[in-house]
Amino acid sequence: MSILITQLFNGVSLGSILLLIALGLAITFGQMNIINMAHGEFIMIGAYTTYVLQQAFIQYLPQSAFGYYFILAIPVAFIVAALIGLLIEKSIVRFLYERPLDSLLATWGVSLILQQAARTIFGAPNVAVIAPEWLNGGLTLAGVTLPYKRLFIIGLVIISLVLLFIYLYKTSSGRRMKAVTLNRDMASCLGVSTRKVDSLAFALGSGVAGIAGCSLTLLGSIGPTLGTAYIVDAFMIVVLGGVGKLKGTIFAALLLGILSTFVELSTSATIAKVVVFAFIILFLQWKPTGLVGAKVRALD
Amino acid sequence: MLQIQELQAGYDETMILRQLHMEIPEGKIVGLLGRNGVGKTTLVKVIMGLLPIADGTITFQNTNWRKERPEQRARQGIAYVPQGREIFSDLTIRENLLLGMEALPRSARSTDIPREIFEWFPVLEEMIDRKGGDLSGGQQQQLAIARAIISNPKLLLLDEPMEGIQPSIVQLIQDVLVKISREKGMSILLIEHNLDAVLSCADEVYILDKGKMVLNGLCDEINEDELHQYLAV
Amino acid sequence: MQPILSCRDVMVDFSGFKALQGVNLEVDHHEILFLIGPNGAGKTTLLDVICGKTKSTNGEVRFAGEVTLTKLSEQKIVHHGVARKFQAPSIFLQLTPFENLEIAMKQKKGFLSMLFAKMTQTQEEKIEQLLERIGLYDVRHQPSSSLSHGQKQWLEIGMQLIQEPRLLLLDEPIAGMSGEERTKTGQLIEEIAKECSVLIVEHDMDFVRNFSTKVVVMHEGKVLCEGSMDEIQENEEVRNVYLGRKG
Amino acid sequence: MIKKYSQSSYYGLFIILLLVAPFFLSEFRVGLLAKFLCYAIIAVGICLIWGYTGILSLGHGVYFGLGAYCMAMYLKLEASPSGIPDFMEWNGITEVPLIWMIFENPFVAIAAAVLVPFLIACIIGYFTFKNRIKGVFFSIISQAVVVVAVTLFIGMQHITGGTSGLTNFYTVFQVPLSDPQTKTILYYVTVGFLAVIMVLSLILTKTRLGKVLIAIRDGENRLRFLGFNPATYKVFIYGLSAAFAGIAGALFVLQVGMITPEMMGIIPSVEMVLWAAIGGRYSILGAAIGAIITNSAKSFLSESYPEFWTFILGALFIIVVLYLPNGLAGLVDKVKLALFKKEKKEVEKNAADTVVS
Amino acid sequence: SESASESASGSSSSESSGDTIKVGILHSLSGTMAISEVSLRDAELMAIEEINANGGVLGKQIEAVIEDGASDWPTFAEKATKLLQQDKVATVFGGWTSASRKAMLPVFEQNNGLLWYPVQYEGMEQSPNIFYTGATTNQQIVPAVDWLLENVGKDFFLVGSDYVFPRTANQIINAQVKAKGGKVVAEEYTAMGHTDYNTVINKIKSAKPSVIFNTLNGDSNVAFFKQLSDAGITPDDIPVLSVSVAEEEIRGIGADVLEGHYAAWNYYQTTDTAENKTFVENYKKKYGDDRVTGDPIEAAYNAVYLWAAAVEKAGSIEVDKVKEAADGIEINAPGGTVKIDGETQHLYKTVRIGEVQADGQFKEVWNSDEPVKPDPYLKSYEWAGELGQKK
Ligand SMILES: Nc1ncnc2c1ncn2[C@@H]1O[C@H](COP(=O)(O)OP(=O)(O)OP(=O)(O)O)[C@@H](O)[C@H]1O
Ligand SMILES: Nc1ncnc2c1ncn2[C@@H]1O[C@H](COP(=O)(O)OP(=O)(O)OP(=O)(O)O)[C@@H](O)[C@H]1O
Ligand SMILES: NC(N)=O
Ligand SMILES: [Mg+2]
Ligand SMILES: [Mg+2]
Repeated sequence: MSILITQLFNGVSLGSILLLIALGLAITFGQMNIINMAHGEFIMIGAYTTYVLQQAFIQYLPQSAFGYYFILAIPVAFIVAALIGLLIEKSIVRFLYERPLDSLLATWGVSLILQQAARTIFGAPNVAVIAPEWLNGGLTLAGVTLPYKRLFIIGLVIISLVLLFIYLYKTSSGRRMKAVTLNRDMASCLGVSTRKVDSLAFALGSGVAGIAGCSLTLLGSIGPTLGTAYIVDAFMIVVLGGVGKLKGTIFAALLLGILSTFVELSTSATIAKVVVFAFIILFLQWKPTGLVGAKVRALD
Repeated sequence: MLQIQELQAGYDETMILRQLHMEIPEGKIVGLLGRNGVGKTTLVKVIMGLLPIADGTITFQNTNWRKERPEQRARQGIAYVPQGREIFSDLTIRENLLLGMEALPRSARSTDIPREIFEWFPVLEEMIDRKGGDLSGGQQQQLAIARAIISNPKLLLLDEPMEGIQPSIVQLIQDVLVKISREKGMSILLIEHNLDAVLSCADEVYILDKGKMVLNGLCDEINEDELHQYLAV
Repeated sequence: MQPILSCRDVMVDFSGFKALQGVNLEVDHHEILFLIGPNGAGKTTLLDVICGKTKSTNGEVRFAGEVTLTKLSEQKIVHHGVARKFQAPSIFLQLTPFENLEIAMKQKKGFLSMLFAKMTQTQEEKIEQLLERIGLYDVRHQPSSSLSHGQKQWLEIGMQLIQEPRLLLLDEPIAGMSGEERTKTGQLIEEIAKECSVLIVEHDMDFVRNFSTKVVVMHEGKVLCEGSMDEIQENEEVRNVYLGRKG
Repeated sequence: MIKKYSQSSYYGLFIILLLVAPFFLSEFRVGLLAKFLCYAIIAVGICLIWGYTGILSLGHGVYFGLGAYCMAMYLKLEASPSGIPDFMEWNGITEVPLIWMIFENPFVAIAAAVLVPFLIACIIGYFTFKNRIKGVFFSIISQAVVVVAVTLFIGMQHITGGTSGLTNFYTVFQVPLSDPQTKTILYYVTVGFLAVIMVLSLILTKTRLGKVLIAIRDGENRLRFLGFNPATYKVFIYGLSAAFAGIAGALFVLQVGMITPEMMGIIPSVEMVLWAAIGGRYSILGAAIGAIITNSAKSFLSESYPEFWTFILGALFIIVVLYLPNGLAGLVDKVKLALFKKEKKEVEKNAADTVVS
Repeated sequence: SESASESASGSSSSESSGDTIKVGILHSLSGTMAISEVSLRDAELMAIEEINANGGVLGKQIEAVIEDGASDWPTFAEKATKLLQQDKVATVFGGWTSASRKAMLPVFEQNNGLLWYPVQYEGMEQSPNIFYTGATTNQQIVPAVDWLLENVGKDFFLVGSDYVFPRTANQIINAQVKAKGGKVVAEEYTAMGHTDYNTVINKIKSAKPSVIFNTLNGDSNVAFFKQLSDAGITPDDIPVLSVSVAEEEIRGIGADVLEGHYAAWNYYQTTDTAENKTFVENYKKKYGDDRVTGDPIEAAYNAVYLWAAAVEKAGSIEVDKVKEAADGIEINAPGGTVKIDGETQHLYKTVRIGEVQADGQFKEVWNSDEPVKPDPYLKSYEWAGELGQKK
């Protein structure tokens, strides 16, 4: 029994991690239609930022302050990733809004460059981020241990989601963003500054990826190719949920997380992976526009 | 309000508009007529900034427009109802209308939609939270017009705004146009195929042919035979 | 004789919104039937149901007395001879007008037939004649993306004609056309009606008056009344909901 | 007429260059070129589905891999004196599994290298296209297929050789693979396949079917209302391009002597699309040349700058996409247009009336 | 001196000039395996530099031609071909994963080249064109299992990446554990790069093994150990013995979660020999104080010296002569004496089991006292019966 409860928690936890890595993509890809192959590299940037901050704390601040570096790392990772995202938007992505498929190719190039840059700056081997003491250990309830790190990530995801929801659906800035995606020319004819909106949205998506990277340091390795491990999953989730549908993204992430952990429990990681992806393929056959699919009246 | 001189513009290699002159006076409704494919839509796109000017000048309220982006022009006070409606199909009607106010300075934007819009287009109020894309053709067209006039522009560009709208509302829109142009001093460029409709509400007409203005005159004075001659196929 | 098209109690429900609430309509052979009605009355939706784009929640559409269209896929409906022009011009922008007509032409539309299809003399002549008729002969080898709105409308009508349909559905065919062209389109439609039936949705009353034999008025998802244009004009309710004071 | 002539002359020139290349290149370079020609075959298929039909497949690595594995199974059996491939022995397998046995016959293997990818693509295509899955949804599904295939191939190590794939072959038709002569023959076989596939594809695009494909790209729903069933067309063209990829895979194994699941993975699949994009997705010749140039650049850069080549390659992708939206073929067209225009002006001057139709 | 290595890349200098000897270095400098392999390149370059500083081999300077295998096995084959055919290198040092070795193997056999492969691996292989300077199974896994059975417990939980090395290794472990009265309670494989070990850990918890034998490779180790520690499993509960976690990997995982777990290798940075002191010192001086050495790094470094010694002995760089001369060559490596076994082309190596300390270094808890003779097919182990049959 406790195994199943643990496993359910694991599923939710995996789902929340998947959600976190997909969330940024839900903006750059889901909202802006940029097939951002460099999404994983923004996650990597977030992770390295956390590493750098940790080193800075170790070097320049007293031992007692170390525990707080991770709290600071979240906004810093967001900002660093957002700024690099901004730079890339201004220099490359900006020219590709009318050509979503080309964005795939260009961002592929970006991802190659960012990976190699990380390798040049930080060296090829992995670096380690040591979790602050207060994140070690876990909450034991009725014989089931819920690691604090996982609980922390779940919390972080919830906060990010709420903020994102408010931004997308309750602010005029979010509305402008959707308008620009739907019809760039018309939005600009109405007085919406498309360039500003684009930059902002891409920076936001990149920044959220940075947060994901920051939290992934708690669980896995930090190396130049960190992002490649997550990119496919992120796309799957956004698409399975229904492109442009934040709610769908949430459902999809949780569904995949839980499905994957439970299949793995009774089989193996390999079979779980096959089952999950086969499920995605079959599900989309049944609901071609995803969990929360859009029905549009237009002919094409 | 708007002056166009020696304008040349078109798509990539092909120039559609050549040596075009035009003037839209303040507070007047100017009708623009011309057969299919003569470049009417091209002209408004150039005015709006969606297409580049190859040569010539466009002056709006004494500022010369060259490379201004559409949003900059919109904020200076022009609004556009494109041919083909171009509403945001995935946004609700409310959101579409709120976006119409983007051209206003931040302080002047409200989160409420002015009553008069709903008085003119009651259907929009009924369907306020439905997706723009779910509307029927004519409903979308009404939305496109409402979205343009909501920002109280100084100059309104209308590219075949009556297309697909039921007769009773066509009349209503004509009345509305006349009213806002009189009351608010709004200048209006109206592209229409229906000669009667143009003559009944415009102050002045232009006729475009082969990229040039071939006829221009006040509605009361213009020679209808000549008009028909240019509009014949 | 059976009517070419008969709709019985057609209903459409868009997740709660009842766009059609039991439409009954018949189109006779070689008839030009005009469908008018306020914006949002459900005219386009009805055409969508007939050509298979939208599935009806209820009711039946029978074609030529024998086929039930509501059960067929879009392309099967076309094979039975129902052609449809959409409200917004939808042509293949990357192909030239000539090529647009070439693939729209009445022919076997299976995969292998297309692979081995050869352009015959007669076919070519037919296409070129039609291009003349719709005034696109001069631009027949330019990409259709560079056509103006009106030209696109013409091309789309042409694409329907070349299919030699038995029933032609036209949704606002003259939108965006100037006076002379409207007349020409009207004449074209009259000519077509010699070979097939036409169901037209239109808001231009002059046009309706000039070319209609019978008019059906729809309102709020139902047929409100039908008759000749003169009769319709006299109908108080139609004036209220649709025509307005001038009508 | 003029245009037609010049198009076939480009193709002819390309093939002739390939035919004489071995006389100017070292053995190693010819081997590399042969590998790139396999890639070019894939790129032609990508051009058909993406450029012409508008289907972006991010999973063609799977079909390439299937073709390659079919061929490799035959080669591996021929290279296993005990009858049991070495990796099976390491996995404690004492009997050749049934699925391997059929590949003992080279002709079965060759046929399978074409048919297996074709059929699998048709099955996947049939369901997805019938269910009207389009655009990026299709692309993502194709990626999911990649993940499933790669995971299965890695996971079923005892049958597939796992991550290491199949390698260490010695002979094909009892002829030693490492022989320079065999290599030369294989090179020309590859050129032959590429030439035939390119010409076939070109002809295909000139038929009315080719126009239907473009129409599908433009607006496939519209096509339904003209009486077409776009799904049939898409299934076929998708299957065809998968068959091309399968052929490429089989030839690849002969040239390179190995295939691994990694080769059918996401990264190679995306790269395949890149080749077509760089060469020009709307041009068959362009796509083929794109594959050759991109891979030559990759090889050359990684040899010359082993530490920095990914920077340069990445930058190259970006520059091509930003400045050459239609790839190299687009660039050529632009240049031609510029030249042609000059000519036209002169013609106008001389008041000559040449109507180019 | 900056020397050969810097100017060493590319086919641009493909003409073999009279006073240098070209050797190839072929590791992944990009892609997922770069994490591990870049350090091997560094170690090899350092060895070359040292040898050159001491006058080179046969009086000639060694010139390294560096190629990037890009973590892609066919690329390894391509670059190996290029090095042999185009650059005509005397030998190649390269590879990490068994898959990359298997990809290169036919190339070296067909071109009669020479490859020095520096990483511990699964055995069951003996190419005439490869020298294996890392451990084979009887120099790492087999003694580690014996040690665990004796000192830790009898219930084994096997976790591995899904490829040939872990799979083959686990077959051996299964046979050995069974023969010696232990039990393998479960066996789990995850794909390379797998990052979520929650479920595996859950399975471990319910299987309650006495030891986890870890053959995970690469990134996965980080995720595995971090999540294991989060789940509250300490080395006191269930110790993990790894065979692919060296000092370099510890740096990327964080010593905090590894402290108390074990690894089996032939060399540690802390191995106490005079040669190692200089080796570590030089390595840090050259590449930075924060860098660490480790078993594969040492094996890569040794490979260059062994080749140089064989060339000197043969008086030639010709492959056949070098191979012949290599038999019995012995050097004092940082990890102790190693000797080439001419028959198998593997090395005699000392086996060491270490425990991770808080500083990320190993404390040796057991060693084999003397170099162990390599036995890639485990012919000398009775329990290996079926496994060792081949060849
Ligand atoms: N994107 C384009 N690229 C090239 N040429 C174009 C493009 N759009 C329109 N044209 C050409 O420009 C000319 C003018 O088109 P425009 O749309 O301005 O005409 P219009 O007067 O608005 O006609 P209509 O009344 O039919 O809307 C047409 O001949 C058309 O073929
Ligand atoms: N997919 C949909 N989802 C929800 N409502 C829809 C959908 N499609 C149409 N409707 C609604 O159904 C009603 C009928 O629309 P329809 O397009 O048939 O009207 P119409 O008679 O063609 O109008 P018009 O003359 O303006 O073209 C409209 O109120 C429209 O908003
Ligand atoms: N030989 C290895 N560790 O793959
Ligand atoms: Mg127009
Ligand atoms: Mg309608």
